[in-house]
Amino acid sequence: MNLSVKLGSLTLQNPVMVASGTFGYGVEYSRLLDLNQLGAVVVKGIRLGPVRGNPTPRTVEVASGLINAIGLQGPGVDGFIKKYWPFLSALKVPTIINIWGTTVEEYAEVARRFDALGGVGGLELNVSCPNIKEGGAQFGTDVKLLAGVVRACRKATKLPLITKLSPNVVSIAPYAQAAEAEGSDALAITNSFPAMAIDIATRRPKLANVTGGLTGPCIKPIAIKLVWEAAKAVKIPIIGMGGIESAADAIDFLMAGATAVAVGTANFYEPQTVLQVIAGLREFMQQRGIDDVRKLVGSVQVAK
Amino acid sequence: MNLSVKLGSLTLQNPVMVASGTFGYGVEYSRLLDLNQLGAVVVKGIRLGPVRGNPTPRTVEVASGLINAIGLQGPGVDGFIKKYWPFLSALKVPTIINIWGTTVEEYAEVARRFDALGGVGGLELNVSCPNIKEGGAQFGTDVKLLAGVVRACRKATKLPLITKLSPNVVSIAPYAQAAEAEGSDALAITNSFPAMAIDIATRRPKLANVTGGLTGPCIKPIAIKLVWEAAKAVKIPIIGMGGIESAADAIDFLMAGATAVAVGTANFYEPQTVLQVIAGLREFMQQRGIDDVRKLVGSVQVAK
Amino acid sequence: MLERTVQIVSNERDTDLYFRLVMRAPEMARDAQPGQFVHLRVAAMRDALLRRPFSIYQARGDTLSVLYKSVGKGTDVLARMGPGEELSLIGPLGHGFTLPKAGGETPLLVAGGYGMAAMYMLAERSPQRGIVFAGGRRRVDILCEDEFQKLGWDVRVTTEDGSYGEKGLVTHPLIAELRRSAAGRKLFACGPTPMLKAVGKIAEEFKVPAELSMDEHMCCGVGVCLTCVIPVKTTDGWEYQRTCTEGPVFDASEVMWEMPK
Amino acid sequence: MLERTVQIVSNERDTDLYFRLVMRAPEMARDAQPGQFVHLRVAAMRDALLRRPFSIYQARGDTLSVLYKSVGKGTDVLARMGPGEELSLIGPLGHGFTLPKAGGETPLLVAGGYGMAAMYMLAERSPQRGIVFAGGRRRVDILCEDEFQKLGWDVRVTTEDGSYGEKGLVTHPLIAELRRSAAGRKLFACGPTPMLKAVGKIAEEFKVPAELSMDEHMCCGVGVCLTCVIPVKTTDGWEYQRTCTEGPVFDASEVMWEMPK
Ligand SMILES: Cc1cc2nc3c(=O)[nH]c(=O)nc-3n(C[C@H](O)[C@H](O)[C@H](O)COP(=O)(O)OP(=O)(O)OC[C@H]3O[C@@H](n4cnc5c(N)ncnc54)[C@H](O)[C@@H]3O)c2cc1C
Ligand SMILES: Cc1cc2nc3c(=O)[nH]c(=O)nc-3n(C[C@H](O)[C@H](O)[C@H](O)COP(=O)(O)OP(=O)(O)OC[C@H]3O[C@@H](n4cnc5c(N)ncnc54)[C@H](O)[C@@H]3O)c2cc1C
Ligand SMILES: Cc1cc2nc3c(=O)[nH]c(=O)nc-3n(C[C@H](O)[C@H](O)[C@H](O)COP(=O)(O)O)c2cc1C
Ligand SMILES: Cc1cc2nc3c(=O)[nH]c(=O)nc-3n(C[C@H](O)[C@H](O)[C@H](O)COP(=O)(O)O)c2cc1C
Ligand code: FES
Ligand code: FES
Repeated sequence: MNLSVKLGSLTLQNPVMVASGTFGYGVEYSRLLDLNQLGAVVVKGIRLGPVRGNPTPRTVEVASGLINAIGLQGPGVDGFIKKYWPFLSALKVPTIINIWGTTVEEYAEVARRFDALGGVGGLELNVSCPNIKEGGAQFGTDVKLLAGVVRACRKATKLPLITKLSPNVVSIAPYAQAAEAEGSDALAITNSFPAMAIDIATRRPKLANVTGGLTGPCIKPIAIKLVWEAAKAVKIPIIGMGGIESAADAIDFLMAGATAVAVGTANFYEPQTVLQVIAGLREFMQQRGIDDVRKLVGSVQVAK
Repeated sequence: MNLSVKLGSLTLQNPVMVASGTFGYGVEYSRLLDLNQLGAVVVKGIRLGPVRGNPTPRTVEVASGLINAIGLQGPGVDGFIKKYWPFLSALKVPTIINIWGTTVEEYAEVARRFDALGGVGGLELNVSCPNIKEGGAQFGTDVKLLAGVVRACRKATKLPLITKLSPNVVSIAPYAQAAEAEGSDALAITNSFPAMAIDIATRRPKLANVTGGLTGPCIKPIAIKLVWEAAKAVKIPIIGMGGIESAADAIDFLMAGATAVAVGTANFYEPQTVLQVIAGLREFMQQRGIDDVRKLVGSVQVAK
Repeated sequence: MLERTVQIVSNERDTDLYFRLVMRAPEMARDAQPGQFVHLRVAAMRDALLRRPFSIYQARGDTLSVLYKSVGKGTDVLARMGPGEELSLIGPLGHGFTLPKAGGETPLLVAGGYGMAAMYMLAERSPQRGIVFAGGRRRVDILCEDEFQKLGWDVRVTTEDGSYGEKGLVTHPLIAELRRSAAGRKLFACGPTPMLKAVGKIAEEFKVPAELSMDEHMCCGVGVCLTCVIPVKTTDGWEYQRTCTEGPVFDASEVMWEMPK
Repeated sequence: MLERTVQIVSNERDTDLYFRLVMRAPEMARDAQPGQFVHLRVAAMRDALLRRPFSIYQARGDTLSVLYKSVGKGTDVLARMGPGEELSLIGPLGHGFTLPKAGGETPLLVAGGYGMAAMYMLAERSPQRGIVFAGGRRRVDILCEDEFQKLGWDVRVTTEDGSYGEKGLVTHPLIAELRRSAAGRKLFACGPTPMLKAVGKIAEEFKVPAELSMDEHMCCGVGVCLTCVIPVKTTDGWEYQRTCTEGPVFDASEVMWEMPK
């Protein structure tokens, strides 16, 4: 039975990865599960320098979901390489590094640094951060800014490049196509949804940052729709994510058109989820005599 | 204690209404609750002629939510007036009629018809329907189309006009402002989110229409954020909705900037919700010595 | 139609798949008619927000019962509930069966699986006895056989795997019976859609009247959401009608089995 | 750190607000240290997706116990569970208290409400006895008094409403005690943040060392999500550290009570 899939030149032993920001730098969960079973480890977003992140409270639980406003706390490129790369580079499965910046140049510079590091599985561009130079529009919600970021990173590295799209758009197709046209090897869909919660007793927002990003099972139906739309618009592979907590959820994404999937928020409440998804996917295929996971990709049957 | 609020020239005895499409034409629930307790009854979307709607399955339950693709089944203006208006016009509380069309002209014609009817509390423009003439873009996701619809309806009627915005945009502010500029008396935020679910056993979409709109508690955090954003952008009142199932949820929306709220999906699983919300709101105000519900509106305290 | 918080009197396993749930609900019990249903809220679970519809099986004195099969999230939780616990109920709902008249047509009841529940109430209230065709996949799917017999009905059992009664589909003995004599008989059916469709065709073929309790997914249960519609023939074509309101019981001659173009 | 599905041995009400939950979890019981916690998954509820953290109260043989207060959605459901039912547990987690040394500083424990749980394990494992300052709003918030006494600790009770022990805040008798003698004493505290802050200030004032178990909202509990951070002084300024990993126990001198600009 073949479970392996490709994202550009990167081969994954199976299509099940973890989502950036929900799995730290791998090492934390390595005591609870064997990371070498995963398709890939994806680490928390990293920019050039260290980032303190937002004040607390940073997360709040909502119906079937979580809102977070961590503020991309992280050690920066050097801190990451020093502190986490020895562990990650010793894994048998690829590490994908989620990167960000506030200018196109910063994205490109981070990409160059990781290109030079050697051994990195791929880079995932998190484009849901405000562009400072262009006046704070998000890279991910402006097709031209998005194209610029992908173009610059494509020039900066030969590493497999994954563009992680923002869901916060009228139609995802033009963004998916722009990333593809600029040389992105794959797309990741979806990032979190802008959201807010209020504590009516104190009249204050429940997050210090006022707003945050909604993730978890509550967003799955929207994420499936986005993957399905994007898959019709591009030829490059899509990593589907948003609320996956079972093999059935993962198969939903595959059938909608994703080539791989990532488990995010579910790691927090059930760290075994990613292994359960892999096992469940294998079982599903066995039961139905499906010999190649790629046969599931985009296999939803829509009457014409 | 004052619970009454105004939407343009329309006065509601309290700010708690029901959401279009989740309360039929009022008569159905009138056996389970006293409609005269509500702020207003809002009926299912009506266009000029009768509409059969989509094939089944039309709804599917998901985590903390529901996806629907009813397809706006309805009796059309004449059918509605004949079948439901005698009942609705006898209520003590206003009826707001949710209207739609596939051309600007149809919207305006429907508005004119209801203007001529007399006794209608207000019209709510559902702009999440494709514009046929302009090639199928949604009225609600194109600022110019939106402005055109509101302008035409404004000319067609003096009735209070509520524009019900689509959540499926990068930023809701320009849409809110366009509706305000064209003479809308209020905004309704939010309609459902484009979503999809797949049956992995049959490999078919769970809805005959393939995609549908996501509603229920799962969307509340996104809806709160949209209301908060829109309230900063306009002066006209906002009717907040999306996942309300308790007074606390309703107060969230009020604090975020809504002047009134609507209960939608929750009616399906707990028809008493709307009465519970009104009672709970009253109790909350009593406990805190708040004498006017308008003091809650936009009262979330965000540190600068 | 009422909404009430009701207490569970008992909730016991019938066969290994089915449970009998008895609730104290005096007003609903009083109003209930055969073929009507209740819309039951199980718990505020993440994946089961909506109410679940169940046919009314018995209405006796202060109590109302349903007979349900544990098939998924909601019924799973329900099966673990016990006496004294509370449920929220809306009912009785829907348009039920026309009660056979004494001296009128002889009722032939056709039931598959939990369809037996609705049929039982009809059998109990019908002033005229007849035949019950009870079908299921396996022996455990055959419910209430004794009870139908105690009421004086002739029960004909079929199972698909032959583990009990005649082997085959419930429609086989039905056809045989109608071949023997169709005149003066009327069909009443409740069960899975393929069975209802087969019964509908049989009624047409044998020119006997039939009432079918349609099994559609429901959401609100009271007619507002338009989830549960089926295409129904009208004088000038067809229209979508609500299973929860115009149904669940429809005259077989009105039901369209293929979606019109 | 392990993840295990564990069985409930008992789950009984202690006072009318608190419950003692005993679980069979041999490996975790073996590894547990005072001040550590377990991250417990209650049920797949709509509004309680995440695990809940609870200090380890006792670890004896094969069993691990927590002492919890029913305050909301998750603890509400937990309080209704019984022996034999299963829970998912991750633990032991976090960086606990430094065990007092025999002949070392005399430990003064300060506990508010459920903070008594973590303190009990420390009191039990500490080779040296000392004083426990137990505070709460009402009498029902005072837990384990007898048990501390049985271990040979001197227990000083305060309640805010005066319904039991001295009336006032738990810090009052602590200050009195330190005024009598501060040298050679060390504070250990677990309880609500305002209490911890007061204890931190008192430690500073009296120049005694103090370890505080910080109470922050948690999400993953294992260091990946960065929800639970607090600003901590470092040699070159400050940084956010994780309560679940670098804590929950911090040296009072490191904790910053005001957010740096
Ligand atoms: C008018 C009416 C009367 C009914 N009477 C009975 C009865 O007397 N006894 C009984 O056991 N069941 C009855 N049902 C079916 C019952 O409502 C479903 O079995 C129940 O809703 C399943 O809930 P769940 O949460 O356990 O399953 P879910 O986890 O929601 O789903 C499990 C499976 O059940 C299917 N299902 C869900 N809803 C329905 C539905 N409305 N009809 C058919 N399949 C469904 C799903 O597609 C899925 O395959 C009736 C349904 C209708 C419409
Ligand atoms: C390291 C640590 C150890 C703890 N040890 C214990 C213990 O031994 N016994 C005990 O009873 N409780 C303990 N708690 C607190 C416990 O985790 C919360 O009471 C619990 O998560 C509430 O869950 P709930 O679903 O019942 O409440 P919810 O419905 O989620 O919330 C109810 C109320 O509890 C508050 N709350 C939620 N999470 C926390 C939290 N992490 N800390 C404080 N308040 C919270 C909410 O803000 C809300 O006001 C500990 C917390 C931490 C961080
Ligand atoms: C606490 C938290 C932190 C996250 N941090 C990042 C991040 O650093 N970079 C990024 O691209 N996405 C980040 N995400 C988004 C996830 O990678 C993922 O896209 C999203 O959570 C949807 O998947 P889920 O619903 O399975 O969680 C974060 C999500 C959460 C919950
Ligand atoms: C079954 C269903 C039908 C709906 N029909 C309409 C409609 O006809 N017109 C409209 O503007 N909105 C319609 N809506 C959207 C609701 O009015 C409301 O905006 C949405 O459900 C969000 O609120 P909720 O989460 O409380 O349900 C419908 C929603 C549902 C669930
Ligand atoms: S279930 Fe809502 S109309 Fe029938
Ligand atoms: S709770 Fe996730 S890092 Fe501490």
